Amino acid sequence: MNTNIQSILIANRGEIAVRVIRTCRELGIRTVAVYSEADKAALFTRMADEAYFIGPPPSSRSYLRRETIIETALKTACDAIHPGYGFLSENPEFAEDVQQAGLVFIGPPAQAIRDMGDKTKARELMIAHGVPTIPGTEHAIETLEEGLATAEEIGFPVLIKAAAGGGGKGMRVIHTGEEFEAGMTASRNEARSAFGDERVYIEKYIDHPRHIEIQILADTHGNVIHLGERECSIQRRHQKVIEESPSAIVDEEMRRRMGEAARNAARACGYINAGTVEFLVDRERKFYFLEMNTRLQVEHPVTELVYQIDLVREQIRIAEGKNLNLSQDQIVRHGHAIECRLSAEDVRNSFLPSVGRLQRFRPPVGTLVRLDTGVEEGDEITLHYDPMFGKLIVLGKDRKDAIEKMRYALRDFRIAGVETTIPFCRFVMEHPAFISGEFDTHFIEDHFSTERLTTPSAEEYEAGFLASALLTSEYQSRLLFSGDNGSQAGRSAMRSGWKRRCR
Amino acid sequence: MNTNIQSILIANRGEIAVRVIRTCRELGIRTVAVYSEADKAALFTRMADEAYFIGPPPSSRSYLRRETIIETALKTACDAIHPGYGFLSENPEFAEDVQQAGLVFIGPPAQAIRDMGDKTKARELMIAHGVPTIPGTEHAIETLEEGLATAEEIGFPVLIKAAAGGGGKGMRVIHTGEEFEAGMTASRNEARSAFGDERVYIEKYIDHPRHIEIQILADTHGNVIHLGERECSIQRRHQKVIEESPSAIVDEEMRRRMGEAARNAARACGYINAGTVEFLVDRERKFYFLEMNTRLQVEHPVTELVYQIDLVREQIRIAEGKNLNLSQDQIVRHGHAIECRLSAEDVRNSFLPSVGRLQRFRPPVGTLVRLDTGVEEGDEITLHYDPMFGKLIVLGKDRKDAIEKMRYALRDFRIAGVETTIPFCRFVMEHPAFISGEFDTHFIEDHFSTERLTTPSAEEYEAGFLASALLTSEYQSRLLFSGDNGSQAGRSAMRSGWKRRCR
Amino acid sequence: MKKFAVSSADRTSEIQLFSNGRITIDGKEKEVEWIALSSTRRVLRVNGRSFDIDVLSVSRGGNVHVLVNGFPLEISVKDERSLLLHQFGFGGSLHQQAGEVKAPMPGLITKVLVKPGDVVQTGQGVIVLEAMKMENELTAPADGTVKAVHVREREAVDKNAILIELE
Amino acid sequence: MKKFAVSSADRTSEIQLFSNGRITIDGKEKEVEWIALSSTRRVLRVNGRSFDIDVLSVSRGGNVHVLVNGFPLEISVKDERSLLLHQFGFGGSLHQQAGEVKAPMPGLITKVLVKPGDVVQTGQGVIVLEAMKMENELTAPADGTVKAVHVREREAVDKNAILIELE
Repeated sequence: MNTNIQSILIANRGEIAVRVIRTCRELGIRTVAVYSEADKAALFTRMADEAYFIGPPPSSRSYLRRETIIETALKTACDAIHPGYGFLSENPEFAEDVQQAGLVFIGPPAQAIRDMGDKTKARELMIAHGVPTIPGTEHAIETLEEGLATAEEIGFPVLIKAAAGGGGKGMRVIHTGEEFEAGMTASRNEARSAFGDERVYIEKYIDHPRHIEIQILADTHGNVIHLGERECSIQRRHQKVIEESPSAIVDEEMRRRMGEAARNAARACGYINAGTVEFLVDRERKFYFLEMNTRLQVEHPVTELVYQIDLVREQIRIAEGKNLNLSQDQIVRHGHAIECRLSAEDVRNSFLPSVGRLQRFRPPVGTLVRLDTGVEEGDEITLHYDPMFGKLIVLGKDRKDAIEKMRYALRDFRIAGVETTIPFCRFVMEHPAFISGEFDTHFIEDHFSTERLTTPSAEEYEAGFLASALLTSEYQSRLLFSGDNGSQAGRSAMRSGWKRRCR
Repeated sequence: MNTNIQSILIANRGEIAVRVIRTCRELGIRTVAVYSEADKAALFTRMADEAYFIGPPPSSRSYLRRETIIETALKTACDAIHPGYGFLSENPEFAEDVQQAGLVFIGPPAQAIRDMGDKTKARELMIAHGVPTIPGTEHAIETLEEGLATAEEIGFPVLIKAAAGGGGKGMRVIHTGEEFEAGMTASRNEARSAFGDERVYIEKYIDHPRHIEIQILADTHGNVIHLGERECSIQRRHQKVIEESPSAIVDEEMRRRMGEAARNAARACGYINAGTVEFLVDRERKFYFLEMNTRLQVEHPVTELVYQIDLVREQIRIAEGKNLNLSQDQIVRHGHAIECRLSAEDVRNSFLPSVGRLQRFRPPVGTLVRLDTGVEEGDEITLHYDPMFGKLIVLGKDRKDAIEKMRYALRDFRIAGVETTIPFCRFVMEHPAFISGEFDTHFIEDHFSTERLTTPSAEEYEAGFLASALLTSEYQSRLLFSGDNGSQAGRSAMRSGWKRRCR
Repeated sequence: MKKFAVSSADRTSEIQLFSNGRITIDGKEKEVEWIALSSTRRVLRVNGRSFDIDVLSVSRGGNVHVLVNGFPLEISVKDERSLLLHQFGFGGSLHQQAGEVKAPMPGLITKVLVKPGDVVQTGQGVIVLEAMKMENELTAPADGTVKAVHVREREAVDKNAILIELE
Repeated sequence: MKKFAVSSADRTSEIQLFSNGRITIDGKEKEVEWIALSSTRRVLRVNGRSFDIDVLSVSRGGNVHVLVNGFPLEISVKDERSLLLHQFGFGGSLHQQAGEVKAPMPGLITKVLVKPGDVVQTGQGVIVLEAMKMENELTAPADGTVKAVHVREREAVDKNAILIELE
């Protein structure tokens, strides 16, 4: 099982493909990219040692084509496949197919993906291994009496959820025993009419929780370590927007307990490689297992910066069958890292995707900034894939310092051609709740409105007006100049008066 | 003496002015830049809150004009002046004038600058405070017998230097007692004919030394701390080119001893603010005081990265009369940082300055890189000032990791319009002696020749040839297209055949 | 001296550029430096304060699109002559021959906004041409129907190339 | 089909571009993709391997200056026609009217290499014009003496502007 990986096919695109290629270059590993029609000029195809076309833009016809990707890996003599995140990364059949083709899958065993992908199975495993889960019924409840007894056992507030359902149908928060009967009856009626099944589950309702997750690494020799937490509570519609490490509310003792729980979660499913155990944290800082992501996370860079570790490098070492480099007590955290996800979305217009060509793309220079991106100036952002085009990550001495650095990095970023979430990220970095560390997953609904976005100052407006007049005047001179007559007039106009100051 | 600085005039230009402005922005301090005619569009003038013209390009008529600079600071209601490095930073009269004008000088007391600027005085102070200096005579030697006795006392090899001289005249390395008489006689003859003064000094000759320096911080309350060492042995004509922290040869014990020596050096001259004590280190890792730089160093960022400290912020705090934030035992080092100085010099042509417009300037993106620079694409590099236009700094987990990151950051940098030292930096990062850590100040003479610079591979040449043919063909089509006839032919050529692949 | 009426969504100003270099905005004189870093990047220094200007587009019709310190601003600029022409309904049609849209400079077609058969009105955007890193929206010189589109997106065109024919 | 003789300081090759998209270098066929990121940035993919191409200048005389993966290469490209013309001594003078140097495209003068009174030879560089972010060295169309220089450095010029007169 001890192999030496020399060539990796990256079954992904965009910033994460670029990210994986960077580590491979440092390790001297040859990289093979695969790309769809829409990505033929994309940065990751240019950075890879080789790049091959695999199909038209829709993922189903390119990045999700398991056989084509495996065939390409075999044809180009790769040893291994790195799936990135999304696409095929949490597809157990793909993990199996890769291995059956004699290739190394840089990720967990198929069975671990399968177990953690099944919410009921995952919950059972967690309970069996002492990982705290949200208190609730394990089986569907059919009578009112059973429901009330359970709710009282769990303690209010509770959440009633339709057993059959999804999409919030039949879901109801109940705060006291008096509300219970009416609430459960209403839920069951809704569930029956929506799904033809009136059974419900009851679980503890976590009001305004924080979302905090633990990074783990597990090797093939039974060693499992954790690399502290990532605070991911700034979310929009359950999509993380801003992440940081460490969390403002996690102290050493809580980190140790959450870390132990995450290591147990990994052991519970026989996990190998890099993974993330997500928790909800309530206002008393009690934490409950939410789910496990059996792959590299989008937000892995904040952990890399504060622990000075390269998670992709560790993934590759683990896939090679090597022992973990570090034991739990050798791990040292240093400083504070924040990541802002940059998406082509119109913050002023309900975060609708914004497509177009990046007429300008000038990242900030000078501060210690890490920019993980899949695009450059001139690139097109299309509707085919995720609107996230990059991640801006800063490392500060402490949380305050990191916030200041992020603020200026965002301010110095110049993008034109698409709308981006940068104005929103600036809003967060300047909001007292974020700065104080007192926030939860409801941050956006509680605090954000488009009127609070920073707008240009009066001086900036005035500068824009002056610049526009000067540009128009220049433009007119050029027009004159290009005409058949007036050429001399145009030229002398460009040389005289305020124009002289331009040189 | 406890002030609160709200506005700082930066009496400098280029990358260090930009560097100081960055910290001021984070602290909410208003910045005022001053600029010469040659710098009117320079990045630092644009980043400052305000910028004022002070004279024509020659430094003597702009950046060295003490009264004009102080007047500008007063006129614009600044509280303090930051001198950067070079220019007026080690000019004791300027430090005095600034204070007499009622402004804060962000740097050491004038007397400390004066004492450490006088080599004899500095040596006396060091000896008096137990800081190791290069063993040698304190007074000029007039007879052969005295000379031989001294040389035997010091131990061979020794260096004979003309008391009156400079420029290597009369300088001679003597390895054994047998060579001494002939050597000293020759030195004295040379000294007499060159300076009319045959007196010589004798000191220990440090063969192939390393140059290692210690960063110190001292506040107005008598607290002095050190922030470890910087290895600066990669030098060209006594100019540092590449620096790193920590040094490959300094262990904790040596760091402690060098740090103590540096703190004593600072105390010896009543030092306040940030300063650097430079040492020569011999092959037995014995270290000797070389000189003290009474200002921020060019290479300060490597210390900032490994100690996660902002030295400019500390300078400002100290100038405000505040206590140091940290005591010596709270200081934690983390990782390994390397800095490459980027200069507009032609490595293949004796490092001659190369001037011109930066037709391309595209820094590397993606790795955790800090680029301290005063230029952007389109800027002009002139002969008026130092050819160094920026510094590329990386932070790695360890030395090996930092070298790998630097290698790729250099490889990904795109510059055209001037020749730069990037090819030289790439050479160093790939050289076995540098990688092993076994090198000294003679690295360049011992190892470098222009034939060893990386050249394009055969595949890269072939790609260049193919690209040139394709570009020429495109160019011809455009020419045809713009002609009065042939327009349709041109357009259809652009649509057919291999051109179609461009879209 | 040139006089401009400058406006954005919610504010308006009058700017005068004098041939001796003086500049006023709403009658107040400003000490202005205007520095070109490249064809699309400028620095405007007003009384010692610098503003970072990215020029995104400057159109024939007096629409300027810039980033000021990174903030996008769309600004309309009218000079006395265009104000006058506008009153008489000559708007954008001055230099364009009715019936066709030509490339005013060499560049790259980044967007084609119409297709044959489309009905267009005077001043309606029909094509976007990128030149010198700026996007320029070209407009229909007259009311009509699109007869032919001679270019497609990502095609490089030369100055005066006929891009679109109207009838 | 176009045939080019391509050379740098120490090596030379023959490249054929066929109208059906095939490309050969020294007779060997290559699978080539040629992608424009902008007017000055290209990607060349040869048999699956990508090369980062920055176009610095392409001159009328067949001199191409590029960065390949950051390495500067100056390459001379001659097609059959220019090889033929070269033999008969027509070199660079084909499109330039003898007696003057005009701007072949709008741009910015970045260097003036001669002054009035200088004696120049056919093909000698006299001025550098930057356009679309590329530098173009313009050459003397005939032997002669510089009579007048109509532009100075950092001046913007339009297409066909007369830059230098010779006599």
